[in-house]
Amino acid sequence: MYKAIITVTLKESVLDPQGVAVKGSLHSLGFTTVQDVRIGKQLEVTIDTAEREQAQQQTEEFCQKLLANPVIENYRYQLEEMN
Amino acid sequence: MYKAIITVTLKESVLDPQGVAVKGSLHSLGFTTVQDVRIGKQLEVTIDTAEREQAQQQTEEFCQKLLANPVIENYRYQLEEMN
Amino acid sequence: MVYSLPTEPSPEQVREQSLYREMGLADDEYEQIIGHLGRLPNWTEVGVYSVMWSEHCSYKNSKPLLRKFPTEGPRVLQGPGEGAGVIDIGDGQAVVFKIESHNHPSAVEPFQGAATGVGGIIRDVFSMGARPVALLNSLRFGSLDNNRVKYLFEHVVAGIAHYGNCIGIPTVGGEVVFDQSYEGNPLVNAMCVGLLSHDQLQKGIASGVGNLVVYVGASTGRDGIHGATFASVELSEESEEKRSAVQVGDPFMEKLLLEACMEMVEQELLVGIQDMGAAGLTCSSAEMAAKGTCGMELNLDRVPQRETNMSPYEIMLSESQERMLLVIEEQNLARIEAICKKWGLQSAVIGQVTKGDRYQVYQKGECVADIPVMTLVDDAPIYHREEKIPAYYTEMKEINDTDQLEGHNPESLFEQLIQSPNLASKRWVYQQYDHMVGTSTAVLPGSDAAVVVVRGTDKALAMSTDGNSRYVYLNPEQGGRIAVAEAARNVVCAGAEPLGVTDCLNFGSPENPDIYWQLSKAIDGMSAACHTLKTPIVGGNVSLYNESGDQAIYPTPVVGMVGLIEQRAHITTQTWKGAGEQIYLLGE
Amino acid sequence: MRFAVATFPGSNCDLDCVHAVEDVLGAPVSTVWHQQTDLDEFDAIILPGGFSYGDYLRTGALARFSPVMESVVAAAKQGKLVIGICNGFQILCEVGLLPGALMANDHLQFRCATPELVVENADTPFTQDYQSGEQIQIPIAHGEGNYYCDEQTLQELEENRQILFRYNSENPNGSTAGIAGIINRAGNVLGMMPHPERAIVDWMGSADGAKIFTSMLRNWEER
Ligand SMILES: Nc1ncnc2c1ncn2[C@@H]1O[C@H](COP(=O)(O)OP(=O)(O)O)[C@@H](O)[C@H]1O
Repeated sequence: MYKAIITVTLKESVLDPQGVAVKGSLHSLGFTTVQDVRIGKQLEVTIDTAEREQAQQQTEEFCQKLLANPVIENYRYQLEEMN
Repeated sequence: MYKAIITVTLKESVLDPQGVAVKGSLHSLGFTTVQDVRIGKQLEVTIDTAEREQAQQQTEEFCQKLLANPVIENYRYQLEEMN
Repeated sequence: MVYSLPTEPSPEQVREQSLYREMGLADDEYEQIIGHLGRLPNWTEVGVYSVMWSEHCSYKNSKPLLRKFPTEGPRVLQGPGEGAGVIDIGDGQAVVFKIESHNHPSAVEPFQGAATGVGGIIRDVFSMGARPVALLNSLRFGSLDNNRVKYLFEHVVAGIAHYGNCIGIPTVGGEVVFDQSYEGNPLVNAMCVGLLSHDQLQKGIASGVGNLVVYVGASTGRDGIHGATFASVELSEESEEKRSAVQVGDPFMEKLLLEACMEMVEQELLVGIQDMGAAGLTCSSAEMAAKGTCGMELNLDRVPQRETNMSPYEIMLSESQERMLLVIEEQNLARIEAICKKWGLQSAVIGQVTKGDRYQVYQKGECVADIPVMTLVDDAPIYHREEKIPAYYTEMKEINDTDQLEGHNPESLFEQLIQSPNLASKRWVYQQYDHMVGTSTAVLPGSDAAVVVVRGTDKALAMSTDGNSRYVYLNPEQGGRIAVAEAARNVVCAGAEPLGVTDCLNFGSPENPDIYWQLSKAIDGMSAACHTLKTPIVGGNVSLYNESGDQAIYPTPVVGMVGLIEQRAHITTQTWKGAGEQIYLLGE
Repeated sequence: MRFAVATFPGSNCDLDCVHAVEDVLGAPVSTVWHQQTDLDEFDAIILPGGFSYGDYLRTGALARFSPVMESVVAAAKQGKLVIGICNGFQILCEVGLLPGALMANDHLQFRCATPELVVENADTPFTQDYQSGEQIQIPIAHGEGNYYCDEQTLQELEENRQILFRYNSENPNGSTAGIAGIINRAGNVLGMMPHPERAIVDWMGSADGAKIFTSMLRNWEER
């Protein structure tokens, strides 16, 4: 069993209005040292396989196909073995 | 300068309809080994301070105050020094 | 003898340590349960009684007062008592509507609290066999100067928008009022209006020995356990601890459930149908059995579960959203299953209708609850609370309001008034709601009442929600009348004849005689106005214990009124249409 | 001319589109379930608004893998007219029939309103009954209508006159260059955030959307 922890973020070149809004809120709460906020998604996907290689290959595949939109997003992931 | 990488996830007992829908799609795409999908947010917050302690304290505070609703969400974070 | 889980308090412990109190049962209520069962109830049974006898499900504090409402009329097809009221609009069609509160959940998790409030009221309407065509809401918050209030306001509106927009039912109207008295206890009331052909009217009833009890929709989790009880206590630090009472809504799932149920209704496959709302599986199944005066047997092993190792108590009391309970004849099972499959919904046969009057629940072969079903519904306690004229009322009566204006400059008062968020345009709110989906909305938010046309006819429906709690506070009886009259005027100004009313009574604790008096008088006033206007009250909701700290909210009856426009040409709106028009003032 | 309106789980403007085709054109129209793969009998396909698959993950992302989408892509390649409205636009971008992506509105709220649009190009099968430069009113209702594409794509869209509708004065969602609707290079696939089916008779507040349907019919008849 593996758990893929996948982070999908907006590309640097794409404006992140949600991040901007959260930064604004943090400032108005007094956290004026906050310089920048970027918001992405984190997905935890549990994969029922004993082989790391297979887990890795599948994760790569469904990230490309479904989980991230390459027009606006990047992804990265790490795999953890579970027991 | 520090970067706080914050992950906000739904509590275990809370329904994650989004995760359920994504799991369904992964299955129909043929990724039938996927057992579970949970979706959360990841925030990268850049904090302009030289002191790790201050960055840590602020992160803790704004996570509690703003970024997570403890009624349904948990949060965790890690701090990275930037240069 | 019923089985008790070793991990749960034993029946004796429940009694010795008065554990039933934590579930909101009073000592004498617990004694009544022992009387009904002839033995000590186990943990599950105490839980079942506690939710069925909560104010939210049993109306034990308000029932004697609610009897004063006029509920009948020549057009009424279904008055209070089912999921929603039903009124004939001619040509074999009827309008179905109901309003409901989700105040306490919205105070702790405003987005999900408001969203699931909308989801619940929609299920009430489509469980009648009606297709929902419009949503309205009535909101009350503290002063916008307060950051917490702003947060609540923004997230409640976003939650309502999220659910209604996603499921695709237009939110066509409502009201928002800001007042200090709601600071710690906002009000979120949601109303749904649906359309039905007479022959498709459904009921929440179980009948026919051997008929199957079928569960459809989302899996059951540990969310929302004891939500009904939670809705029936005052908000306090402690409610923070009861946080598991907040559920997450899934409007996508509800859309599938809605379409699937509509198909079942069209194909005439149902004996009975009821939403699993407050008090979940318990309330829906027990009410259906009680209405059909029959018994019911449930097997909890068959209930779809999202979490592992759930106890009978948890399964019975869970308020997981987007679930429906059906009673069907066995021969229709295959067709029901086919419809569920098409919509990607899970379904499960979880029990059957039995002869006699026992409500029996099994898990892993053990009987975990065995209760005479009528004692859950008909024998719920009823309280005639003490009423007392509050001191403030007597004092205020002495005040001459024109004296109050002495020394004030009318101009600056006027300026103050028009700066009040209460008078300001509510566009910030309603532009977040899809008010056009369904392409039937003829009068959008921004006028007096919203108007939705009835496709295939020349008719239209006008609808409005209203309530002015300051008036009710100052004079509950007059205030009650005014609320009904205002709603009626709004509907009439849209070109409609008022048909009927649904109401949500948001008050403080009924155990306070001052507040019980407010409730009683407001009901008197509303009843009088409804009599005069011939608009029966066909359904509604009571939300008591709206207090935080020592402060009760202003007494806030909210009136939802629906009217019929016979011809589209009669639809009128608020705005001036052009220069040279004459202006008349009607009335005194 | 036969119209198909695809129904995905979570679509909620499918019947509105059916009604619009019936009321404006009186043409035959039927909904097709997302699992249907044969669209041969249809001349035009509408992907309606709504929240297909709850719009979970990203708008349109899960719907694009519905079985019906393969046939929609094939029909588009054959030159049949395909129009995606709101959620349908999002699906068309996800499946790659149109360039770019739709992101959350810049103000982060859902917005239901009736903005003014300018018809930028009236020489297409979807707009031939309008005049170029005509100002029209068609309602929007979306949380994610903020059209995004990179600069090069934008330049191509401009050069090929693929931008059909722009928001006139106020941009309600932050979309790049005020884009409200675009067509593909071949000119037979339209994606737009505004809902023409919500503006077909006067009591709706505007009837400006009807010409999209009449344009499609006339184009087909003239083929
Ligand atoms: N919470 C709400 N949801 C939807 N529409 C609302 C809401 N609040 C106000 N509106 C709409 O805004 C308009 C003005 O509301 P309001 O100021 O209460 O008007 P009135 O005083 O005429 O009843 C009405 O059309 C009403 O339906």
